[in-house]
Amino acid sequence: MSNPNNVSQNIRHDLEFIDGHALNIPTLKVLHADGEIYPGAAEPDMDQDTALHLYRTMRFIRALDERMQAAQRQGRVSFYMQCLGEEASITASAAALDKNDMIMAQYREQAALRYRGFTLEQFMNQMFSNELDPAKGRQMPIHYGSKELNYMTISSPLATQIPQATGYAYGQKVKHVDKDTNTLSSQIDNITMCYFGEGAASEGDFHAGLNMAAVLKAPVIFFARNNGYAISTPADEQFAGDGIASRGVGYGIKTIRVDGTDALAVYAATKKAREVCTMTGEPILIESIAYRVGAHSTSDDPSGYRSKQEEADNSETCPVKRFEAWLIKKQWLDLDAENKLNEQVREEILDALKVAEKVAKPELIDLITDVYDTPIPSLIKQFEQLETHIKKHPQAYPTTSGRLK
Amino acid sequence: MSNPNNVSQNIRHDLEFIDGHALNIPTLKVLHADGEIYPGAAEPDMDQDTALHLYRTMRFIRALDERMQAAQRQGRVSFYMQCLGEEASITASAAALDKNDMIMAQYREQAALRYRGFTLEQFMNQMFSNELDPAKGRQMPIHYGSKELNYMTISSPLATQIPQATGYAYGQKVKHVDKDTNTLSSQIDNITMCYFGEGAASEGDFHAGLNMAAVLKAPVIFFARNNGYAISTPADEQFAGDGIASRGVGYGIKTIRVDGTDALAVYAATKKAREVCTMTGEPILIESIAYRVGAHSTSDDPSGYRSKQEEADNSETCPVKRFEAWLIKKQWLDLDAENKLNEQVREEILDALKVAEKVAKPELIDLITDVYDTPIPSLIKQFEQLETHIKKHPQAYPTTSGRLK
Amino acid sequence: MAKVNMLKAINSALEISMNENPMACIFGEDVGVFGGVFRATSGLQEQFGKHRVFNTPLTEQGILGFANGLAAFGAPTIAEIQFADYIFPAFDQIVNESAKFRYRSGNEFDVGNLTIRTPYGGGIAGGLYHSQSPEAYFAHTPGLKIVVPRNPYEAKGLLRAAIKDQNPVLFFEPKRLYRASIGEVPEDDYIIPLGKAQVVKEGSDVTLLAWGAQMEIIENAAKQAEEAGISCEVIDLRSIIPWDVETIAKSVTKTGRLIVSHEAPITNGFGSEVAATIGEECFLHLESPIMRVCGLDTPYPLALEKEYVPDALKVLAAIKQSVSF
Amino acid sequence: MAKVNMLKAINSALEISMNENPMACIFGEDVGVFGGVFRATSGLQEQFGKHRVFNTPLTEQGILGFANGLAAFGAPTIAEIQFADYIFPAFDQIVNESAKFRYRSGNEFDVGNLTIRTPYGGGIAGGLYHSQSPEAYFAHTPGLKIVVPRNPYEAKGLLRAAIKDQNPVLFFEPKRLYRASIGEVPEDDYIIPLGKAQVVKEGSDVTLLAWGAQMEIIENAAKQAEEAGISCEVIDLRSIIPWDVETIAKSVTKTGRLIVSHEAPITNGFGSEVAATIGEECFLHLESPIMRVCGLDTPYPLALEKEYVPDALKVLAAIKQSVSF
Ligand SMILES: Cc1ncc(C[n+]2csc(CCOP(=O)(O)OP(=O)(O)O)c2C)c(N)n1
Ligand SMILES: Cc1ncc(C[n+]2csc(CCOP(=O)(O)OP(=O)(O)O)c2C)c(N)n1
Ligand SMILES: [Mg+2]
Ligand SMILES: [Mg+2]
Repeated sequence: MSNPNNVSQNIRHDLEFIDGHALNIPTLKVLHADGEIYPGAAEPDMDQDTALHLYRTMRFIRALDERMQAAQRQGRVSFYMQCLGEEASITASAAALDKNDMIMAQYREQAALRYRGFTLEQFMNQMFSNELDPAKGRQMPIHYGSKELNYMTISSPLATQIPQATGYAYGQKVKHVDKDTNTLSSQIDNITMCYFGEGAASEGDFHAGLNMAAVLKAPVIFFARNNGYAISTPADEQFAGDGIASRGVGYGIKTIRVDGTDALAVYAATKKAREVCTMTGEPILIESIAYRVGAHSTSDDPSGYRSKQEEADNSETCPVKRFEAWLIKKQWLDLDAENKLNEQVREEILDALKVAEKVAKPELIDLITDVYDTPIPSLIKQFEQLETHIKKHPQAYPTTSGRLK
Repeated sequence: MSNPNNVSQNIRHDLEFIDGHALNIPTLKVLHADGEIYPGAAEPDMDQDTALHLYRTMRFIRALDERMQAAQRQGRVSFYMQCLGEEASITASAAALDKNDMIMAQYREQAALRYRGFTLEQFMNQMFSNELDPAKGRQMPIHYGSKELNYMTISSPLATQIPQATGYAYGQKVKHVDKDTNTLSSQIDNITMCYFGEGAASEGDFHAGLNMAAVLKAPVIFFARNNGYAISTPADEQFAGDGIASRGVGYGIKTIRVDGTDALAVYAATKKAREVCTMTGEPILIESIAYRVGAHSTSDDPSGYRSKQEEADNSETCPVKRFEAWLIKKQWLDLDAENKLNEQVREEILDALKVAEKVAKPELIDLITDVYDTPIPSLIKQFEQLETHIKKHPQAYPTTSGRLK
Repeated sequence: MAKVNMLKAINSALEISMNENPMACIFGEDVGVFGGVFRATSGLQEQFGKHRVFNTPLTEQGILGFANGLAAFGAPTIAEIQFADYIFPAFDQIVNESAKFRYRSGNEFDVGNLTIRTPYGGGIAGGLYHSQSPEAYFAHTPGLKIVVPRNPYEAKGLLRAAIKDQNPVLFFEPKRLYRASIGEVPEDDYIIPLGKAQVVKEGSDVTLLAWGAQMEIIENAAKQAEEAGISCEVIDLRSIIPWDVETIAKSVTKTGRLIVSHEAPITNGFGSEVAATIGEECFLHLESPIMRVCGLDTPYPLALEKEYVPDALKVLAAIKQSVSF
Repeated sequence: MAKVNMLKAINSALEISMNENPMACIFGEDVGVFGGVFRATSGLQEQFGKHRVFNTPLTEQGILGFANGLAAFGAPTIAEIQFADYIFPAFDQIVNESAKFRYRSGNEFDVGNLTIRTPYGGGIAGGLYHSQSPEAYFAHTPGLKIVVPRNPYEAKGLLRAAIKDQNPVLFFEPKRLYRASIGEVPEDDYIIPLGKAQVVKEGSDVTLLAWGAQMEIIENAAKQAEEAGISCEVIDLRSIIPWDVETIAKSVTKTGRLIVSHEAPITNGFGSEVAATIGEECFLHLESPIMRVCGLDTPYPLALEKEYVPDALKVLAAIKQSVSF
């Protein structure tokens, strides 16, 4: 395509439309539900430590999700979002990354963060927006972030992280540009992983992010979690193409669709994608297919828009059980021991919750910090007025008044 | 695709990416440069009147473009944009529509408006933003519009008309919904034609507009004019896929690419597209390939970003000459007579220009009309203050002061 | 006349509008089968079918682009943005397109049929992305009208007026009050004219001005002030654009004092326009500086929401400060 | 020290910034080979290569999304929006993302490295889509800084400060002055601190306040007023956020009168914030109402631009009205 219009050069003389579904995109499956590798599939190169860490992360998240869902029902936490059904999709893709790769997620990817070592206490402090939350209690539960773990703080507005991931990845490339010759001086060492839902992929930011990454060659993996729903909106009211994967060709981006309940397929595809990114500096699109088994969030009630039957039909293959079956086949796992471990985890979660909910809220000053690098004069003035007011009426602002000097 | 994730259901077990250029999209050509129909191509069903009207429109626009470009150089008009090289693309596509179809264009589609009967005087009044301009002299030259001719007034912000076209077309469909049964009660009679450049197609609004049209089934033709440049930005710094056409499959939209210098290919494809739209209520994507032979606008100087050689290489086939050759072959055209007619047109243009530039500017009141259906109180007050001020200093505001009562 | 909450009042206004014109459409994220995440469009798809009440793909700029086109076609167009915090991707379509559609075409085309409904404001532990009050962003944009109702009765009458009005109207719904605010609402159609403020309570010492959910706060403050012997005139602005300068100026001419209150950050909030205009209009009548009791110049917080919001206590403090100036 | 126009001054600030940090990048529509439609980035791609100075696809929301990401990575990030009128598709990325990036993460992440340059304002026969002054839309957004220079010297020093500042900064360039404004500009690096207004001319009867291209207008009006025996203090606000309340309040305390002028529509323009704040700060010192000489509440016109703009004659009329109040 070296012509100025940048299009392929074949010609035809009969009038025929290209069908809206001209690409029939297959789904990669590696691991059978019974724990066997499919004939024709290659078992990815995954060592036992990685496999167990992946497995335990999934089970941890499942326990956490269950507990926190219950805690919300009890009114102890204001809001929660489970990743039920998508554990393998998220954990296995995170496992295929380097720990210095940046992750820019949507919100349902707590498993990726856990895989990197986010502690139970850190989860809890964020959800209870207490003073130990490094984000100072400013966002709703589940909006985690960690500079140390290269996990960008979650932002509620959907899809905004997609072009941002392109920019971040571009930085990871420019780092290797020699300032004298203006050329890439070494291979790209780290990439950006960008997670988003099939709903978010309808936003204009999706289009901008993918197109820019393809044109500017930014080493980013776009990981579309197609879980069938955006709150109540089913995928067939969200798009009419063949999933999100069919869009890759529109941007000139190499693409693959994987079974998101198959940890090995996800792992293998992501590993390979990362390799291409670092070697060519180009983006990759992965579409992972896994049904959103739970509700959208604790504010949602799916019975208003989908049938129990559909839910049952689509949650047959449990991603955790399937991976477990493989581990057992490989004799890498002592299930009884793991179950005991998991019981312990469940107790730890409850204990941590009890601790975190009692920790004080952030201090008054954190109302105005971090708006700018240092508070601007008008904000300092506003703060002083507020402080004076609260000191006059300490009983009306019990959360903060006690700690004012 | 009746699964909740709305994806195709074939499976593979070997890890392979779909190539970023997996679709190799051909370009439809019907008319050879020598005026012959290509072997294997079908001559579209176009009667002599239509053909001549199409031809004369192209020649009129060429004359207008030339004159106005010159007028801008002389400082008589502030700004102009030619459609040099794209005459066939625009005129032939407009010719394939019903006159009650809505046209929502970008800005370089003056030929479509002319085809529908916009008069020389109307062009001039708009460009000189005088009081005879129905849009009351509020927009820069070439931002035409006509309710009578179903040509939506041009808006400078790029791509905004794309989702708007989807909405407008949806209205053309909802008109046929029976209010008692809530079902489509008759065939759709009119559709919307949406023109835009390959540059504008990078905007988020493009993504939103096409996806919504596909999902909500809006009868709109998306007509992408890929002319190789967005001001100075070449197509290969704009996108990395195979043109704009490769995106159709990402939305599940039937798509075709045509040679935009071939009036018959454009006409045939658009005619067929319109048929599909009215029958299925679904959108179609057409990508038309024609090089932007002239500068972006009179504010632009292409020598700063492309070579004379490239310009020469890509303006070899003149769309007007090619169509002319066909007309001559068909013995539908007396070239000498046409050339005389064209001379006359050129003179008329100059005369009309001289008239329009002397017509008064709109009156002061038009500063505040049409902001709302009726001016709101604050605006009336602002206007009265301004009027008083101008009456005190009439010499400082000569354009309007003379006509104040 | 039944006692209903604000959601029901809105739902009723929508139903009447859908029956009024067979071209009318309602759409947005999750507004279809589900009836919207707050259930304001509950039951409407069932009644009017999928062609006229429907989910859109998840794209606010698309929703508004589509809405502009549909309104230009001539259909009564009622678009929902799920949270006002998510209206910004549609900012260009609203500010550059909806607002300028009629003007730029010399009235050849217009989107006067457009109404944009969106829940706004804090008080639901929503943090910085589920609590914003963005009315001031739009108030700087000629061509738009902006309306904010304070209770169910007002919501129905104002929404009906917004839908019938032949200009694009932004209708901000105080989500904190969706279920909390309950009142008598006629089942039949009625209209409350846009652009007219309402004196909710007469008084003589100081004028309190707000709109939407903030009305409850200033009414509460006014009550407490009365107990301290200060007579407050309480006004609901109702329409942000056009706004009723006359009613406010008349009140301030009488009381000599004005306090404006909104949740949005103080800097360049709509309170600044009110203060600037009334400061000029009533210059010789002002007995103390016009005060603004507003959100701080920070994003909307979560843990410290109580500290952040312009509550009744802060309004009361301002009242006392104003009368003792 | 050479006499150069504003474009050259901006180009020089960009060149210094690119040399200062090998990660610094400049990008936007047509900024590459072509050097931008106004040529502000002329020669920079040649000097710093295609990786660091480049065209983007035509998507403002993409440019700002990309810019937020690159700035978060830590690279000095200089994004150009071709016309301020086209900044609205990027509104969400600026207002919901850039502005809140640091706050929402508790300073784990920030985009302090971001600078957004964009030409704004009228006077070039550009009509409603090539003339807007959107500073007030952003002034209502905590987390952003906003700067507007009035001449080449100021442009270079303020742009350098904006780029070095560790907060996202919007830098509005008065396009009417790009080539028209010529002045002495040091070739070396220097910085003009953000947040400080400048008293351009001292005076005693009335304070005139503006920023950017409007400075020329009020200076002109001040000259004419002097001839009529009225002494004007003329102030360039320079930074819209944070803004220098102290300097303005001090001046108004002295003169007792204030006139603010901007091209943007008057309603909820930044003039309203200035009037509201100074009305409160200087309540007891004001001898006449604060006046705003601004654009009308309409889209920016074309044929009647001369009538629309707040020209020197209108400012002069306001000065006379103010002093004779
Ligand atoms: C810009 C924006 N619009 C709307 C919302 C409200 N919202 C939150 S989640 C959601 C659905 C997202 O669906 P999807 O992207 O498929 O992710 P999933 O929840 O399925 O993981 C919506 C509409 C939002 N957060 N941001
Ligand atoms: C939202 C927006 N951004 C930028 C511009 C400035 N601009 C005007 S035309 C143009 C290039 C458009 O190129 P393309 O869409 O390919 O159309 P062509 O000019 O080639 O016909 C640009 C960047 C604009 N008008 N609107
Ligand atoms: Mg989903
Ligand atoms: Mg082009």
